[in-house]
Amino acid sequence: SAEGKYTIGISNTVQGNGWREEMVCAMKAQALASGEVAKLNIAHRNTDAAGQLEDIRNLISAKVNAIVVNPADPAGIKAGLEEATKAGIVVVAVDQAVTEPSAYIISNNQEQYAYLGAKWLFQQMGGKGEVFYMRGAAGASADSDRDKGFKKALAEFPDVKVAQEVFTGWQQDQAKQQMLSFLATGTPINGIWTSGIDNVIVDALVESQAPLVPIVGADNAGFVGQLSSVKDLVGAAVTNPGSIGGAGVTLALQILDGKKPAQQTVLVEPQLWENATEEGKAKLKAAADPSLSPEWPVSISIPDWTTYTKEQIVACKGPGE
Amino acid sequence: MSNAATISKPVPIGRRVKRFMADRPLIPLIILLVILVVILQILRPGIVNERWIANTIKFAIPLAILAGCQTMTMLTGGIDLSVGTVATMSAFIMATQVVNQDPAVAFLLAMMPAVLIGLVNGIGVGVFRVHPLIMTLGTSLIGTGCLQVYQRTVIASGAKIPDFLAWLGTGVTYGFPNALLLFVPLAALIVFTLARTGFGRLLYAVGDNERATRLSGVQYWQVITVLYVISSVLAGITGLLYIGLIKAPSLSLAEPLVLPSVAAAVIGGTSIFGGRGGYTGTIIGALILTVLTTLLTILQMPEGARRILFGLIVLFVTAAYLRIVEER
Amino acid sequence: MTTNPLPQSPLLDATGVAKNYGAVAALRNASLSVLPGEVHALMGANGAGKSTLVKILTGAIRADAGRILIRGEARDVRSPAAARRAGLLPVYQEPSLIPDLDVLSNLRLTGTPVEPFRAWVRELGIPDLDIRDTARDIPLAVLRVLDLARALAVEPDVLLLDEMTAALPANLAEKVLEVVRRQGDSGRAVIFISHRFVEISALCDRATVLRDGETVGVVDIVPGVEEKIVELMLGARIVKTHVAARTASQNAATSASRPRLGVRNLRVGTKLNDVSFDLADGEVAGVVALEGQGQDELFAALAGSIRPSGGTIEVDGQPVKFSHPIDAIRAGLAYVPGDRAEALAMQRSVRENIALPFSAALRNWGPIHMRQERTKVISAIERLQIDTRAQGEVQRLSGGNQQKVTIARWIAADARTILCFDPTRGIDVGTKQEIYKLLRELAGHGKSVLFYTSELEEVQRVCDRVIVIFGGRVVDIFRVEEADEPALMRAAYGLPRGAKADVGILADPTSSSSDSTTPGATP
Amino acid sequence: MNHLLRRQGWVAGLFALLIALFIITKLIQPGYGSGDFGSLARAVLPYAFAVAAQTVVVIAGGIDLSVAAMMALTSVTAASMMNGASEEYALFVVPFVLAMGFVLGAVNGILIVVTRVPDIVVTLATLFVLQGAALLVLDAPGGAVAEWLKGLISGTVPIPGLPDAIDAWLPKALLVLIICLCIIWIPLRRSKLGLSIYAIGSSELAAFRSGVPVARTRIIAYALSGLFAAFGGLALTMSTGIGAPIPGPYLLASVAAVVLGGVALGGGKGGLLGPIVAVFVLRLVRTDLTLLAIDPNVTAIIEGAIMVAVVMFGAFITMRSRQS
Ligand SMILES: Nc1ncnc2c1ncn2[C@@H]1O[C@H](COP(=O)(O)OP(=O)(O)OP(=O)(O)O)[C@@H](O)[C@H]1O
Ligand SMILES: Nc1ncnc2c1ncn2[C@@H]1O[C@H](COP(=O)(O)OP(=O)(O)OP(=O)(O)O)[C@@H](O)[C@H]1O
Ligand SMILES: [Mg+2]
Ligand SMILES: [Mg+2]
Repeated sequence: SAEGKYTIGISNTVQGNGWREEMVCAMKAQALASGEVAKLNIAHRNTDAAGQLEDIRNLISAKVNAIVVNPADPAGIKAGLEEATKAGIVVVAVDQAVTEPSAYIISNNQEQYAYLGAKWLFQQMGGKGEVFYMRGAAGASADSDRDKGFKKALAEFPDVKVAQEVFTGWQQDQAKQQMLSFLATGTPINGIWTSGIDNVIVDALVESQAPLVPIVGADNAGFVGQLSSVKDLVGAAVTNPGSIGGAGVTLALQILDGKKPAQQTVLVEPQLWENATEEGKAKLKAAADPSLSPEWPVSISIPDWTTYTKEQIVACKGPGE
Repeated sequence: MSNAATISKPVPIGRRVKRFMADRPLIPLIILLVILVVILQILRPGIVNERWIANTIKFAIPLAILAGCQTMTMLTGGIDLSVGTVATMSAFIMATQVVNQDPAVAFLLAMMPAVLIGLVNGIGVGVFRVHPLIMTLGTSLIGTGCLQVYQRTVIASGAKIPDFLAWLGTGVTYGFPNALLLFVPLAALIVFTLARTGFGRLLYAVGDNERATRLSGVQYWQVITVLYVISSVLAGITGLLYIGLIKAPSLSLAEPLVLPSVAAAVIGGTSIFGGRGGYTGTIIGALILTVLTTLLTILQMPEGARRILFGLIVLFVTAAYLRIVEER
Repeated sequence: MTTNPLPQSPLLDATGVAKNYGAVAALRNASLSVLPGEVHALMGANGAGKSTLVKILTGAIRADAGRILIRGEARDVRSPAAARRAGLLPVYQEPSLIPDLDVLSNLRLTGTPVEPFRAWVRELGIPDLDIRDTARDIPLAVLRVLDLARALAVEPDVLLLDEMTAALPANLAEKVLEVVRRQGDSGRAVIFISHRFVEISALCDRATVLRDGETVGVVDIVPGVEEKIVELMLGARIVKTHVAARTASQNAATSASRPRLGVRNLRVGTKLNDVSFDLADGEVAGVVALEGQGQDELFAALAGSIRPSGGTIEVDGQPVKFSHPIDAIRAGLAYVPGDRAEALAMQRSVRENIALPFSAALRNWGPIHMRQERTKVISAIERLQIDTRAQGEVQRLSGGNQQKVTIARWIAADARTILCFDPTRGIDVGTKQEIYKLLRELAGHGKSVLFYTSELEEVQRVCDRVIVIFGGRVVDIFRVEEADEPALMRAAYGLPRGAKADVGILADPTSSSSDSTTPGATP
Repeated sequence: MNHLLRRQGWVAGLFALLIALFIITKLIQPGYGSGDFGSLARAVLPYAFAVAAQTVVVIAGGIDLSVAAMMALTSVTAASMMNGASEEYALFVVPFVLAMGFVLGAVNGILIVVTRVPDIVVTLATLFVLQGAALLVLDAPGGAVAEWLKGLISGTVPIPGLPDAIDAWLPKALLVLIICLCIIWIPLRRSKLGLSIYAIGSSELAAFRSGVPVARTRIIAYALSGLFAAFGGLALTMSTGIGAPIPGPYLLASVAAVVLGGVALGGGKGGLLGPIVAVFVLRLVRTDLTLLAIDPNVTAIIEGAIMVAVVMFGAFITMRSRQS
């Protein structure tokens, strides 16, 4: 199926994480579904901004038509993106913004992500009480963006206090151990905000028979399932679709076909699905997908932006595979 | 004649205490563990209760088993950095295969990569004499790659944690974590193997002086191959236990345990250069690290300061322990 | 043999030196006083503390107590570098060249002048040294000589030689003795440690005797002083049972039709060209050779450590092929290497070291029968009278006791044939006697022993036959009654039987080194 | 002699491999040119310094697990110091950061010497400490870098008298690398200090007995490692324009390249050239895998397999040569 005309390069710097794997699969599936792509050239490994610069430059050497990149750091890869644009390559950043002005951005709004969830949580808590704040990886730019959103919501609820702030490193075992240790201290809390490491936290609460306080997580399949199945659990999943990768490919193809978007930046606003109201429950039910790997976000497609089927993204095959 | 003279001399009490501890290296380690627990109790009164102890043990066990892999390989002067990958692989394969397969079949499938990687490690180190650090690093890269390829084929089928593993990993009976049912026999077996079997003797001897063992008729490659296979199988079992504990299969599940497992073995008094050490110390080392992690989680301080403190404490503990044990 | 009666002030004067390793007192009250121009022997049984004293004097370890005066001044020798500055240069019992550096870099590292070094190396009997060779690739004996040459090249005031000659073949040992003698003559001092009385009496002026970490006497070396030294060394443990030279009547007259071990035209690379001999049950066969004549390869091939490139080895008449020492061990051939560091797991206990062969085979990897093992090990320990005070770790035993452990292992394993490579290297007289007795006893029980020795006088005491190897070939096989030292020496040099040749100061002490130049005179 | 030949043979083999890879690259991507080579040089820069840092301590018989964390700390320090500061201020920042690396490296060495804890454990502990310190300096990626520093590693050096076609193949990054390494390594290699570093790696006991100040030499080796790591941290900041507190994948890469470069992990053997060539080889393999558009998940397998295969091959050769 090499009838497509474009070669698209992809650069991603986190490997082995469900969200990022879904993103890459969405890119592949969208490239296949579009029928416009002859070949994907994927640089996908664990590395830092300098390593991503290397990958981007390798993609420039490989003479791709467009590069879709999930930046390791917004500013750190500026030089590489600039070089790519100069070489006539269309650059699209997904998931996070970049500082290079010539690049197009289609991104999840991380600050809004945190704000939305935190605000809902604090409302559930009745505007007062103690919250356990489980962040992502210290020093990661997505984490600091989310921190901004969380702090913004916190400022709106002066009676909500942070009982404890921990970095989970986006690692499940660490998060679970932290939760259990915290529970053992007997400190009363009224809510838990997590940066997407959510299902193990629910497990920890259930296993230690601790009171189920309201909890906010991401739209990972496991957590979304728990929101419907675990008795007495009140919580909300904030969408953070990994399928943004597919949207990035679509945007790149549009630009290559000469349809430039009005602005350089397109933000995908997160949604919140909670199980406190009937309306929310219905949304959750519709979204739940127990057949997916629990680490995969359930929002496997983005309306208007992706055209592949569930089978295609799950198959995770790109053009020519 | 001469030793009678040395013994009859009055020895100052401090020296005597030190010598007593030096002869029983476990005692200072246990004291250290108790000190950490006391600090924890002072910082958060009431934290040290039955539930906390059960939780601590639950998390210490997987670490202790992996640290057992390190202990045994370190005795021969090696190290096994592939344990994290192996544990992750068997956990992931178990969780994804059990969806469609009989649990026994899934178990066999899950242990297969463990045996394979152990075999490759063993042959690389034992036959080709590749440095263990490099060999196990290489196989762990390869294993991770394979796991990622595999992962794509099972996205559609999803994953499930077998009830038995969940029971073993998280369950508590009469206040005792069920994981002890697996760990106690396993630990006893490791201790016995090291102290009272020919294979255990050979591990120490090979790590001490390989040429000497060769002249005594020991075939290095056999010892090393069996060792790395055992290490891998233990890592695989840890993976199954760990998935029961965490209940969320991911592609980096057990990786965070690798460096701590090395640290636990070293804190427990096993020499990284081979020939010296034992498993009981390692178990305490794993407990110390687990308690330390809790302690640092409880403390309200910036993440940076927390890591600095962790590093300093690990260094201090190891140094103090060495001081005590070497004071003879 | 000039004793030095002048009341000179000592160059080096150590008193009350003590050193404890935990419960083991390596030195308790050692003293040593060395005058300029003398070669001073430091003697003592294995484990008496000689090496420890040398290490303290040269800053390699710190003493717990004691006072060290150098030229009358109190000096605190904190490190080998400080000792070097104070004019004290040691050659330790173990080679101390950096294994991965070439010889030249080793010289630069210690700031040793190259030309004098080369001159000394030639003088010491190694004409063809390439100083670009990596130390690791150089044979042990040569390394020892290089160590000495390196020390000599900086013209130290006091040279401390710890069993310098123990690992040397006779030809190199002689050169060393000559050179050391001349050091004394030129007004410097040498502290000389050796267990060989011949060397002591040929070389030294006085001897300090240590026993159990204490100086028990200082004696002038005069003819006949050996008995006194032995008495001092051994104290209450004195052994009067000297094994006399063996006579033909004592030989186990074994002329079985089928030899225990048969070696036919054995070749190993370029080192061993054509060696054939038989070894019968109940026989001790000696091997005599100068350094590097192929004896190492012969033993290694018989032990299964290296593969021969030609010829056959027969055990009990059956041709065998060894690809690993385990094959040799299965065939009943056990190898005791000369270098104990090669044979022992130093951090493990005496028991584990002796029991090591028990667990070697795959089928013995299971649980150990502790009682059985203990009995076997203890009987081997008793048989060799190993001093097990520091048995927790073999590295804490003295050199001689370590050596005994290497042999005890095969006694415990009940090996039928023992290949001993210089087992008495660096062992005191008392222990040597025990080992001779042991080897004879083994032969008496029908075992066979192949015994390489660098000390020719041992041949008479132990062997039934002597195989002399030169240039990788068997040049002669003596029966013990024909094997007097001059005859063996001549054969070892490849000279035909009956030829008369002067082979150095040991063979003829009166004509010492008249024709050699003095390297000290070179610029 | 024999040994020397063997070692040089390994480096020569690596060079041959590198050239073969260049040819393969040219075959895969006929358009591969000087600009792409410049990219390679820039990609190599931080790795090369990490590898140099590791090489020094490995030769001295140790290992340094804190290399990547040290790079992160020096990188964030430089980036945060230069943030909002004048261009000239960077003239002060660069030596400051280098000195910081040197001193922190020395602290590593001092801890190893004083506590007598095995190096692998001490540097594991300092890995956490340095990482923590980096997070205290900057809790998220950020900072800035002086433009002239960025310019130092981008583009090529016009050398008068040389045709442009050749100039184009001399990227500044490569020259910076060569100069920085040579200035330190060549005098070191020739000095007694350099010999001492090899000596303690080869046999600590023998070195001590040869009068080498073992403790001081070890501390200096770690200090030099810290210095090289600081260069690496600066290189990171120079190429990305920011400082990131989370260490990149330089630790494992440095160990792998050291071994591929023919430096024995036991110490005492090898040089700096081999590991640096090995870094180029590893980066070029990465480039080729990207150019070939190989399934990204398979690339991890290939990289691991290459590492294992090459080292096994090396071990095999040594075994053969020892047998003959
Ligand atoms: N590092 C050590 N730890 C414990 N004990 C030691 C250590 N080094 C030496 N000893 C003990 O000190 C005593 C003296 O040892 P030393 O090596 O000085 O003897 P020696 O006279 O040189 O014997 P040999 O003739 O066998 O070489 C021995 O009993 C030995 O066991
Ligand atoms: N596995 C076993 N099988 C049979 N007997 C055993 C076993 N373990 C211990 N014993 C008994 O215990 C006794 C003491 O053995 P042990 O190994 O404890 O000796 P030890 O005093 O520790 O010796 P060492 O000093 O070598 O450590 C043995 O003699 C034996 O009778
Ligand atoms: Mg000695
Ligand atoms: Mg000794």
